[in-house]
Amino acid sequence: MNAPTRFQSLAVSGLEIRAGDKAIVRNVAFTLAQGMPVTLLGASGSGKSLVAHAIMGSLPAGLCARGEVTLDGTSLLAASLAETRARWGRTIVILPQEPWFALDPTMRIGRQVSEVHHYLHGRGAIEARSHARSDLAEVGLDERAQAYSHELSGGMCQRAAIAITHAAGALLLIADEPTKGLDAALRDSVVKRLRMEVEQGRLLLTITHDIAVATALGGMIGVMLDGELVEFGPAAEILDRPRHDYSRALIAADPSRWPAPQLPPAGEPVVSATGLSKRFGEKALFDGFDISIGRGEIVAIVGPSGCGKTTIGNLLLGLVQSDRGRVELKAGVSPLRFQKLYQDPPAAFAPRQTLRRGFNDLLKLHSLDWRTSEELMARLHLVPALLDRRPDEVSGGELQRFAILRALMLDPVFLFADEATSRLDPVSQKDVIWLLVEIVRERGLGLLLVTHDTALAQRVAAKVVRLER
Amino acid sequence: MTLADATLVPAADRRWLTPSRAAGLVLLSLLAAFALIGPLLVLVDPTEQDFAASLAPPGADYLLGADHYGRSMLARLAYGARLSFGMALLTVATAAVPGILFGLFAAWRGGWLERVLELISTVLLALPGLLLVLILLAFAPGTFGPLYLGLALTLWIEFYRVTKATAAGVLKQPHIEAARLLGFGTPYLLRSLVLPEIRPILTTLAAFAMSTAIIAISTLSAISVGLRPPTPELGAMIVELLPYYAEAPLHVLMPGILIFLLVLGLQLATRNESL
Amino acid sequence: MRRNWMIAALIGLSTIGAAEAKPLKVVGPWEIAGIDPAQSGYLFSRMQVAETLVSVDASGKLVGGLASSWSTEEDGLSWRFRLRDGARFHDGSPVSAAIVADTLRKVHAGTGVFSQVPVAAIEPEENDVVIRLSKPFVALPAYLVNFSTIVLAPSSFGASGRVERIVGSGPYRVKSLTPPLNMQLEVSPEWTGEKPGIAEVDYQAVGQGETRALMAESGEADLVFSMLPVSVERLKRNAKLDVRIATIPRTRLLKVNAASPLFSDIRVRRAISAALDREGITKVILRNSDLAATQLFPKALAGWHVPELAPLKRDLTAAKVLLADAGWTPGADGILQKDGKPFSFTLLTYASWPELPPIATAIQAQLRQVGIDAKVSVGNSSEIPARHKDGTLEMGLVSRLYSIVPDAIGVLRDDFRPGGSDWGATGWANDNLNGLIESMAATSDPAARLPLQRRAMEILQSELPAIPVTWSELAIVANKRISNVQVDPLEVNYGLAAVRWAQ
Amino acid sequence: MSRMILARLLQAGLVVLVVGVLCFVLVRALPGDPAMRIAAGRYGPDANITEAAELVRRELGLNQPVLVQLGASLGQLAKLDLGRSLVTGLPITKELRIQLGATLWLSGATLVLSLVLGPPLGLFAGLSRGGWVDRASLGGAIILRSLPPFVLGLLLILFFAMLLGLFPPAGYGTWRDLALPALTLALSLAAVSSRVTRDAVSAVARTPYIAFARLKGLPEPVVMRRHILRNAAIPVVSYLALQAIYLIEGVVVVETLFGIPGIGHALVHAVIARDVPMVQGTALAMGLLFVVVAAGVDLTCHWLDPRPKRI
Repeated sequence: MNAPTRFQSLAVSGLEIRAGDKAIVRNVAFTLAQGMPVTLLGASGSGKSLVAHAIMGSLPAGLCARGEVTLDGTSLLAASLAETRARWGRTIVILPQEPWFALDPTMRIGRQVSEVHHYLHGRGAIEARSHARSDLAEVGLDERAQAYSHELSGGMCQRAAIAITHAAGALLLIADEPTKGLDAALRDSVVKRLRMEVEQGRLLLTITHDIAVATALGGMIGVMLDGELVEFGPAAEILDRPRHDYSRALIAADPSRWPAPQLPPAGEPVVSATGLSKRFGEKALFDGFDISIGRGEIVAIVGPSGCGKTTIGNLLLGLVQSDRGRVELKAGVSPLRFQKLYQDPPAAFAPRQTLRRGFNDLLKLHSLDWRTSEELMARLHLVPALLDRRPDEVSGGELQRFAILRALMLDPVFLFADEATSRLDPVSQKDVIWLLVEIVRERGLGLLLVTHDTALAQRVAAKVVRLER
Repeated sequence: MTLADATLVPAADRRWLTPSRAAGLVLLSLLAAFALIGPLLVLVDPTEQDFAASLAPPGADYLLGADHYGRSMLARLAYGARLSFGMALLTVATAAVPGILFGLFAAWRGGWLERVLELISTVLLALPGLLLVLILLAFAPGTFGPLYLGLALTLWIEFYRVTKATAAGVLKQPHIEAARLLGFGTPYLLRSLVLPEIRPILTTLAAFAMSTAIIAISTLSAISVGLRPPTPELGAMIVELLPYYAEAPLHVLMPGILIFLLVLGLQLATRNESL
Repeated sequence: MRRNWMIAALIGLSTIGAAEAKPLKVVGPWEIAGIDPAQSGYLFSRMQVAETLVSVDASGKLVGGLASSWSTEEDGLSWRFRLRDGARFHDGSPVSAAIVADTLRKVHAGTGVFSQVPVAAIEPEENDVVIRLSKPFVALPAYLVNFSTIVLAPSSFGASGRVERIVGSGPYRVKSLTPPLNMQLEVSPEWTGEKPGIAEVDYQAVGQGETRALMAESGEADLVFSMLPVSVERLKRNAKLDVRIATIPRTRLLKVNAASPLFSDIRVRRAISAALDREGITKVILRNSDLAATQLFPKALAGWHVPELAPLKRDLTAAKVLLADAGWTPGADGILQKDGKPFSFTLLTYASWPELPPIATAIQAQLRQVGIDAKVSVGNSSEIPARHKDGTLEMGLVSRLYSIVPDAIGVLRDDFRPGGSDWGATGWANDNLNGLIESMAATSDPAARLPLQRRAMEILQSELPAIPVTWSELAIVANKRISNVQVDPLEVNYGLAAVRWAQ
Repeated sequence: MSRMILARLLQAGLVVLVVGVLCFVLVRALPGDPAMRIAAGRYGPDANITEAAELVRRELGLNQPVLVQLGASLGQLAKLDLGRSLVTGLPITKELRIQLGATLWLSGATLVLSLVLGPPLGLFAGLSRGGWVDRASLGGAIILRSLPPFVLGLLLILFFAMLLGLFPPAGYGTWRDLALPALTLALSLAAVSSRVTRDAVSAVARTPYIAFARLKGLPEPVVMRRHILRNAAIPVVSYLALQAIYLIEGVVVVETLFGIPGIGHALVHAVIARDVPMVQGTALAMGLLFVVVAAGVDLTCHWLDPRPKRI
């Protein structure tokens, strides 16, 4: 690769993003320098991704950015559309979130890398291909150049996306939620990769809600809340002595900092299973698996993605049939009292129904009273006004609490939380988990937590089961 | 690119009655009024001939002119609209109801039932639709029953296929599983959760199927196997008037304009702004 | 990329298309449905590919075809046809009397009109073909004009005896034949008569009348047959076109079942005739009110048209009186009733002739004015004969051609025989008429036949077993770049060989 | 892949069987005397049909028991012998060669034209959703869908043949003859395919992988050519195939209007004349064509979209 001059700094000051007359992001200012990566932390909806796209010049139609964004003295916001596009890839490149959606499903990975060499850098077909091979080799994917994205794992897709950004050659890298949807092990390897980028002299701006990522990357941290940068400073300082209330809450929301739950000893089993086996095609997920969850007990299953941990929960609920083994539910209890919380809250609600409509139907079906639900709503910090919205119009944390509300209406004895907080920001995650813990304590129901977050599992669960791939 | 901060952006206006929907509905109500009330208001017999007024232009005696037999175009258009729109509606309903039901059933139950339905629809698709219509028509030429049965028999497959494919996608989503865990029965799931998801694509399909049905009837008239004269039917009217295109182009176009307005109205009324 | 390729391909194709020499382009409505002479012989006869023994000239007079002359013995039973000298088929083989005799024997065993001739034997004798009859039949030469008697070379037939290709003896031979719509002809080197003016003819069948008119107007076709009445005026105004119109011996008539209780009363048939607005129908649908059929045959059919006959015309009052006399009284809904039964029936017609359904629609409205309820049913052309056969026919609107043999007696004899026929009377018989027709068949002197013909027409006019509605005309459009176009009202021969490119 | 081919072969076999039996049964079950119909089909409306029908009946053995006739018909079909047309007397294979050939030429030209017209228009409309191209193409599509094909055909003749004198109004033989009928059908087809393309393009253009293709620095024409077109083509191809089926059947009126000896025309005549072998032959040709087109679409989609399919 011909050595481009390194950038020294990216300066953002007075950045404001407006939708029509309304400023949805305000007063964002920070500086990003050589060897000093910046990580923007915040809940979803805090505006951190918009900041990334404002810098990139790729805000959605209808939004416009004002203020100053300068890269080594060049103003980025003042640039024309053509200038902005000319910068993409060559000067600034974005590492997309959920890269398995960001790769063209109909084109082989190798070609998606080599086309960058060909069209951006004007290299001939053969030369482009050999460059692409070395880009892929660098991220350990040289064997998979002929693969399509659906044939790659999440981590491999992430590495392929990194290879593409290498091929593009930009020295300002914006990583947009680079660990979203990845388990802990993959997360660590992605962070390691990002650190390498910094060491190679790239400027790095990372957008994340994962404090572990921010910790591992070091450099500077900015905390965003409701479209404002509420705190900005060196990572160590912010992580140790956060000044803003929200920063404090955010940092305290890291599972490793949670207090231990005080739960009474478990009662008799509500669900138990012995000798469970399940295969998908050629692959055996598990064989002879035993599990038992008692009243008032929290059991966690942890393991990397694809290990079959969700399948176990589904087996217990009877949503999937096992190849061998038996599941025993507590005798004399209605099957309706065994409920599930889903990984992706918006997908667990009918998209075209208001929440009120869904709840009305549920109450009518089981001849329940609105009053009980109103009390529960207050208990779950849910405002009644939210009921008139559709699932995509409330935040993920709120929606997951509605899901808990929905499950609690049926007075469950067992709740299966399937990665129920993996898509939530730390603060919401903590809210939801602690609500669940309190409910377990109050109602004595059995809770099965399926998660890839070992710290979380160890902190909350009485029993942690590890599954390997 | 999906923006995690989408909730920051003000929600799009989600009023049901968009301007285009409103325009479509107004247009459809006007057409419905013309087809339903028109024949009552126009006191002229649509089959009464007056050779002296052959191909009369629109004017005082005949508001919209007269056809080659001197029959009032206004009366024929009103009666024709009633018959054509009614028949198209009936045909599409006859095609859509079993198509959607079978589609839901196949997506829901799968198994041998789906395979049997799949087989039937494939063979029917491979069998020329024209052949079906012609053969059914041969049993009772010029009447309305076999015509609409034959059209429905070819049109239901599209509804079946689209419903099955869309419903299968919806049924795989977690919210269906969640609803089942919450104790909701199959009828509720299909009616309240699946149907609203597939409704937009089905209404668009139905709108086009309406025009397909009317055009098909006119096509059959063109090969002399449509409805028997002097029934006023829009498609057949176009065929009857076509030879006079050079003398009375407006007359030929009038039934076509009605069909166009119907399709336009349906399109506007069922248009999905977010798509 | 793709578009460039397309354009290149189109340009390439266009240069190929333009390089061809120009044949005479003839367009007509007739499809080539099978090449058996009984099916499409008329087309090969009209296009002068194959010949019959006898032909007609423009005035309808019989002239020589493959036979240069013919004669009959005193007894009228033995006929001798002398073949044209040097006549050869397109494959070079001579047209022999044996081949002709063979052909005629086969045709006589088939279903064509020739099978109605009382033939006893057909024998070749040197260069003559001798036909022996079982009883005198003066119209024999006229029957030999019919297309089903065209003579084809033995090489036309395949092993199974089917016609596999058309090898005739006319001035044009088949260059390529692509049923059902295309036929290309070229001048036959074997032809010894006057050389055709245009070397190649390209026939295209186009069923849609509007399209045929447009082909004439655009100059794409040189000669177009059978124009829709609505197009004729427009075409006449076109300076580049020459529109020729001939009245042809074809009458559209209502075939009524005189045996059915509805129509057995002659007063009812007359009332229906008086209810018809023939002038209106011809003016609006056929665009020529001269075509209103005041009697069975048009004026052009001299000897058969009887000017003295009281014309059939509209008279609603008379119609109503006749119906009332016959016992039909108006019911509450305006429909006539008798013995509690409404005057209601199905008017069957078919779409083989595009003008029939519109005429039926007009007749329906006109009958409704005198309280008769007719439901129009447009079906296949076989339905009327089928209903005729099983006796369930009530009324049919048909188009009857009287020049299947150039002598109208051929068709009359068939149509009004006892028991009726497919396109003639149903449930009606008149011994008087049959006697007249048989006498005509045996009378060779035209003058002696005239009174018989006149008498026959009087019977048909008063009895109305078939109610004439309209006569017909044939409109032909020729582009002015060709000349010498003739119109043959009998549609035996289009005289293409005489057509020349105009200067 | 081989499973897919096997499934298609199975389908083809099934189509042959079902079409064979169904055509025979249906056509025979129709009211009316088949001998009369065949006679009318052969000798035209001026002939003496009753007499001719008797000859036809004897010749074709129509007075045998129906089951015997069905057996004979299926036996013939099993030997891949389609027989001869009852009306024209020509071997069905010969008739089909001409008529299917004509229809294939017409359909091919139509498909090419509609591809030139529809998808590019849909592409523009999809890229500028709500813009004037989008609105105009929607209006155009509705107009084209509300016009019976013969009216559209006539309008095209009036414009291209009469006013401009570019193409002949009717005929069959050279590419010039195909221009107008193909355009008539192509416009109807393009009306739909432009809308499908528009929806597909606007859906694909909003996917994260297109956003990333832009953000990684590819110029817009490259994004369009290498990423948008291919992905948007997937639904367009599968939809077009279904439309192509309607096309093959929908041509009948256009064939009549433009004087093209096509298969739709042949089918209508065969049904009217109760020409069982011809009905079987044309229906089989259309059915098998459907299977071939469907297989072709499967292969194209498989090539366009390597993701595994359900089922």
